[in-house]
Amino acid sequence: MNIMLMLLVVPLITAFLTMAILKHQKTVWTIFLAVSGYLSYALFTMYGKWDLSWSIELGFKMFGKNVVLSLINSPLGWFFAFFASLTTLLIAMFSIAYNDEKHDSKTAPIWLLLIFSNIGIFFAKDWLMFFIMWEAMSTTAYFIIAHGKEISAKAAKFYLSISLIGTSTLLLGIILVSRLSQTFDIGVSIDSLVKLFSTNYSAALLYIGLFITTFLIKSAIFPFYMWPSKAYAESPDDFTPFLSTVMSKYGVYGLILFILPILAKSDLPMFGKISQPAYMLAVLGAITSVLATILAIFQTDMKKLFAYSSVANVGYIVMGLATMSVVGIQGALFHSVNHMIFKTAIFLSLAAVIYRTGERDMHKLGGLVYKMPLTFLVYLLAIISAAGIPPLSGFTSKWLIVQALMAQKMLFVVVAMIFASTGAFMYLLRCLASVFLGQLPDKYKDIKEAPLLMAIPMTILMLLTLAIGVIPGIITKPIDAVLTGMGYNVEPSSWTTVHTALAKSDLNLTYLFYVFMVACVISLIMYLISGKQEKIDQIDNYTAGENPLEWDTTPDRFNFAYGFYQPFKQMFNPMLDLISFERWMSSFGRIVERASSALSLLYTRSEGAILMLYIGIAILIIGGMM
Amino acid sequence: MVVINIILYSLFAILVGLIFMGIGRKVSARMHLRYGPPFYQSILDIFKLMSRKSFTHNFVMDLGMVMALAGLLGTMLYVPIAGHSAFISNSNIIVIMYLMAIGSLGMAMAVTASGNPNATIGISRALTMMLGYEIPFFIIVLGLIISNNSSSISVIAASQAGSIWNWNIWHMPLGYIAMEITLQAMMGEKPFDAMIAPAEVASGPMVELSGKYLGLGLLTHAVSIFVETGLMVNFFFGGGSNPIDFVIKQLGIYLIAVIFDNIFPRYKIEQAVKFLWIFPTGIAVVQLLLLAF
Amino acid sequence: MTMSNIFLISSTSLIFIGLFGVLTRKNIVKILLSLNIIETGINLLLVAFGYKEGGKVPILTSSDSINHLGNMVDPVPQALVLTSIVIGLGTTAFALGLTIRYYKTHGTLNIEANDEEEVTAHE
Amino acid sequence: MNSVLFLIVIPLLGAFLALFGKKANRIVAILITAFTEIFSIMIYLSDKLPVSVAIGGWQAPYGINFVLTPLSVGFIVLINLAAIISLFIIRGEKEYQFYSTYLVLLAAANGIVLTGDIFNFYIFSELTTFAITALIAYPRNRRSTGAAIKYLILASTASSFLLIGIGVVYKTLGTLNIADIASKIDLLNPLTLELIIVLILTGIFVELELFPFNMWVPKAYFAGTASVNVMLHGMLGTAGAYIIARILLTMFAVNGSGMLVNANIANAIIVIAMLTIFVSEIAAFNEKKLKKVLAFSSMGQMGLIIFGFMIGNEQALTGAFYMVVANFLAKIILFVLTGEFIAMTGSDNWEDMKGIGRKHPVAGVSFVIGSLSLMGVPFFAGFWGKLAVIQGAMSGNSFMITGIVIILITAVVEGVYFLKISHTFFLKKEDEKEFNAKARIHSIVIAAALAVIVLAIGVHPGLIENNVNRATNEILNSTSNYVDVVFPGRY
Repeated sequence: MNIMLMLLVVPLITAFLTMAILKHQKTVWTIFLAVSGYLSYALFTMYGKWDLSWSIELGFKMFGKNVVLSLINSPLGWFFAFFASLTTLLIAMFSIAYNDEKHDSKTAPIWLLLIFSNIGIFFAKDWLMFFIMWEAMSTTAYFIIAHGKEISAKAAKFYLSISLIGTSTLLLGIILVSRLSQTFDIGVSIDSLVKLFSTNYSAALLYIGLFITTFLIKSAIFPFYMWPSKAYAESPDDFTPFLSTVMSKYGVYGLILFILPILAKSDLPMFGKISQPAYMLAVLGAITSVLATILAIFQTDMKKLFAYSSVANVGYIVMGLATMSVVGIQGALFHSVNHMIFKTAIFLSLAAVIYRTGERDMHKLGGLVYKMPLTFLVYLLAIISAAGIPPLSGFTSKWLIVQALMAQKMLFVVVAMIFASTGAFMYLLRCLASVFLGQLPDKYKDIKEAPLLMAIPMTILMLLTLAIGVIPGIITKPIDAVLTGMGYNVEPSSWTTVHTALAKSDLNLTYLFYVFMVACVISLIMYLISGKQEKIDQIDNYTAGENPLEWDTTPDRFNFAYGFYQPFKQMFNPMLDLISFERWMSSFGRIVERASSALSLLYTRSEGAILMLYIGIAILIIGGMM
Repeated sequence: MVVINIILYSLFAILVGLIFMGIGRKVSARMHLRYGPPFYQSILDIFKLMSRKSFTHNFVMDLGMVMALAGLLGTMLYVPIAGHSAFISNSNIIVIMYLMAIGSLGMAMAVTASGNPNATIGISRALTMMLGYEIPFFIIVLGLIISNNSSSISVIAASQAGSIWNWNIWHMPLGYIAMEITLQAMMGEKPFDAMIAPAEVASGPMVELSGKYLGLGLLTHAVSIFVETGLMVNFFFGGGSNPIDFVIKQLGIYLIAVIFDNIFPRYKIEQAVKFLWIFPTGIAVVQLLLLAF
Repeated sequence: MTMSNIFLISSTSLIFIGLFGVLTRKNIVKILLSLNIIETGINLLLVAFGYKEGGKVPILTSSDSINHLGNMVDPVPQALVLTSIVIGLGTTAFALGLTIRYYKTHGTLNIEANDEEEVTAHE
Repeated sequence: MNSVLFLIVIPLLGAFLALFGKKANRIVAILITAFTEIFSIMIYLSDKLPVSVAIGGWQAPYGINFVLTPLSVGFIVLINLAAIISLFIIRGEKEYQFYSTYLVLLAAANGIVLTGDIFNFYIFSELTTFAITALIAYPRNRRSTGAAIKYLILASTASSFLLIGIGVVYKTLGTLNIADIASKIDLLNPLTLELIIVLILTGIFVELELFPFNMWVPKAYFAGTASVNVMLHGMLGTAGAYIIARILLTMFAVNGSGMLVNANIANAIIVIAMLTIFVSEIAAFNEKKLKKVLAFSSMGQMGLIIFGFMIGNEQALTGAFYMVVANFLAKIILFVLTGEFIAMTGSDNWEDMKGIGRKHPVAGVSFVIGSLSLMGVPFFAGFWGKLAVIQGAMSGNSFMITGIVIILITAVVEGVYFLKISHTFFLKKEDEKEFNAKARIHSIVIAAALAVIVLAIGVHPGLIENNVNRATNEILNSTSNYVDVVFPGRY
């Protein structure tokens, strides 16, 4: 059997299978793990075999031909699909432990359907396949986010309405483009759009605008940055990493697949070194990163905080793509993988915290490092990576993107990037300080470390981010294949060094790691040779030995966590009020609801039935006379 | 060989940093019409602190302090000292910017682990301040990178070699002014010292540190002074022809900062950020536009 | 003004009177009356369509009648009218029956008694 | 082929007999419907189509004739399928009135589709009006009586327009045979033609549930029981779709194009279709009564179908026919399940229906499949129809392009409310109380079977491709095809 087909069939069949045995949760999730394992393995074996394909002809005619749905193994698709399935594999392991009686979300079958569409999106060769899988993905995601909870359903509704707008624009775009090229093939449509850019600039801009809108919506780029904070926060805790890391990449994938080749091949008006549409994209990415960072800083709910952080990170990726240069795209692809790894690690460690404590508000937690040291360590390394601090993986990709932006002289975009990544320290540390450090509340005195099955994937992720940080070649080698597949001329990248377009700016990361290690050893020696330390209780020091319980309060009340950046927030309040798209969206929703009620009332009372009949006749008569 | 180099460079930086601190204290004292401690007082302090018994709350404190010092040392190793470097590298500015963050992160982690609200408030202010000064700092750096088409400090320093008139301070005076203000914030000197503010948050991050932790903290501070002034020298003062020249230039820059520290009152944190985002940033943007177009 | 024009004018005015009645009346019985007026108008209109000035009955009374076919009135509209009258009767009867039930359930003949959806659910 | 008369006569006979029957009524009705269904399938599969059957031996245009084309018999098959399903899900109705009127409805619906005579068409449509009014009024409570009388008044007013239109047609063309009219329609002067079209369209648009004509729809669906809803949707609605194809695209068509003869009116109809889609989807968005939501959605789908038909090119027609089938199947699923759900919870409000999907997962998933098909999500039948209609509309004029935008905007609204409702069934039940009634297994089986068909067509649209192509080709050359059947050799 064709391996491409197997990739689709296996999750599909198991989805229906698991639906039948949904009551046996552990079995279901184990099957889920097995499927993701199989997918990862199959994808691993597919590397380099760029001629694999599969297609089916449907008995449905469009453009005078029968419609053909086809899949192809392209380096780009493989790149995303492989790392997505690897992430899924790790999450799946976590999910087995997570979905016990209390946290049972019963979403495994739907999730398998989502994985099925996930594979379809990444390997689609024609627009119809792409659209089918895209819509399947949007819809299944709705059901997982909502997962039978009322509060989640509300958030999912928000996701759904924005997501459906995206599918609508995608459908319109696909139909327009396929009419233009008289086929659904993606490669052909790129060429025909390039041609259209030379003849009818504004039409072509409209066409790719429709696609870009869809991709921006799915990746939550400005002006659609607000849905993740709701959807990520309310989805099942073990699904949030998938939502944040894999699903936010669909838009990125779409941009690389379709928009970048068009912008690269077309003759477009320039702004500085790059074309205007690309610059617009970069600006959108910049606004997203800045805005999402600011919003993340002010969140009190940790899942919301990292939802915004995800948005900001996808903003970096889009900025990297918009440079249209080898280094930028390399950085963007690299950051996609990095984001998958470190954000999965973060969300999994938070899920472990929620699993143990059942609490999502950061200020109600604290001091968990005493009880969950491994989780803390995973979280720590993940945020170091997320903050882009060497020698962990996140640094390399951010560095590449910054270098590419500077080489293309996109000055204000790169400032936005730095702003966002500096702001990242603020929110990352806020969560660290509030959740893991500080005073442990009394009610969490008895909680335990995360179970083994959760600890394993978390540890793997931690090691992965370190390994990639030290040896970037693990990722840059496959990226070479992707870039070559996209038609860029790239030299084979080295295992240790990353290159940039600027003069004398290459960076050897392994060396950097060694240097940092030596520095660590020096400082460790200084620590060791100095005097002894004594371990004392936290309150012993700053309350000068007094017991807060004697003043009718508990020590955890001293945690400074709620208004962590209050002065800073006051600076931004006017701006946040001004740009609250969320409020605009909900007021729009209310308008629709009111219109709906009014129309419904019209039908309920139906007094004017005859009058409406006459109005209809009038419309017909007037229409006929026009 | 490289390892020995690294150790020597580290010790050098620590030493220089500590002596600078001592000199700074002396200068401040003279400005206050006091006599002041001797210039090597900081070194003595270190020895005293390191040998004392100290209190810790959990392993995060130890980890954090070690990380902080290691991060700053690592950063220092990437800063070329008058063209010399512990090992062959391109001394990339972006690397330095991000490596410095390890120090902040380690320090932040260590002190928030203590659970003292004053320390946490201090950290929250410090990070806010960081966002404040990184923007003008990076815009200045960007100007340098654009004009040299390289993000390597060595290249930037080498481009100013030769006559004193090749120094960037003459080519981009606005950038220098912005950098001077920003540097004040980077070093946490007045008027930008809201995070340690002894009167409000009892010296903020340092409140719970004792003995060797405070010692490590002082060492970190010393190295950070070396790094920050070293960057300034490389950026605007030609990088120095030999290490002595380099250190003297550094000292000059540090003393300017100390003098400002002594004559200004303190900004509130949001005022500081606003100030940083308006004046130095504005000046730096003007400089950047002049360079780019 | 020929007869056929008189028929046309009177039938259209009947139809419009009926349409106006349906639109403006609130009482169901009055609405049904208006519907009947429309129907009468339509029937008249249909007959008028088949009307021929001085035409004969379309019945072959003798073998001679074959020669005067062109002079006969069109029989089809009359057949239509008959059917339409029957349907109209059916409508009216059925509607009046419903009206009785409406009065029982609503206690009024006003068509604007619109609170009927508040009763409990039925499958 | 005179036996085709059985399709009408036997139900009518049954309707008469049902007046005397007591307990056997339901069985008799099922047997009769099964007979008509099997008989129509046999006709559809036989190779005698298309054929014109003269009733009583008088040839058209003088006698009354039935025209059996693949299109009309295909619709008969669908209508009878809906009829038989509606009988299976009957819950409380036991009295003879119900079965009698039901059989009249069946005969009339079959008659509407089969007849080749416009006056007969009028009679049959009046007959369906009576029958459906009676069925709506059947529960005899406040709600159903009000809905019934309002529907009756509206429908009677509208049908009088239809009758006037028929009169004018006869006056000007001297014939009542649809084929005859179709072949002579070019002879009329434009003003008369417009008058005729407006009059006749007014008559049929009320049954087509198009926007300004459809004030009765939510009330009627809301008042009817589940089986009456299936009849309203599956029999009347499907017959309505046939009426568009036959009256608009055959009788009033430009020869050989499948387009309405008067382009202005065609645009006006597209505007009306767009209004219908827009108004109905918006109205459904905040509606709490599940039956009304489905009624609004029915209106919207009807708007979409007529939009597809009015575009008139092959692509759009194919899409419209796919949509007819998909809408037929999917909406029946929803109505069947809605009946069960309302009986189970004792509430019309979908917000009260929490926990049903957890108790009956098959029912819940079938409902989801039905909703997704109506939304036009891939893997479900509705998608192909929507895709083809939009694709077809792209080559149309600016009205049609606007239509696409409206369809896509309303698709968002539609998706939100449908998935919102579908998900509600999977929420946890708030109280531990048992449901009022048990869900009946056969209803769920019917829904699940239809859901499987929807899924199958969605995955492999080739399943019904031949049938749809037959219908499309017939409409594309509608006039000549149709006239050729009735008057061989006229074209």
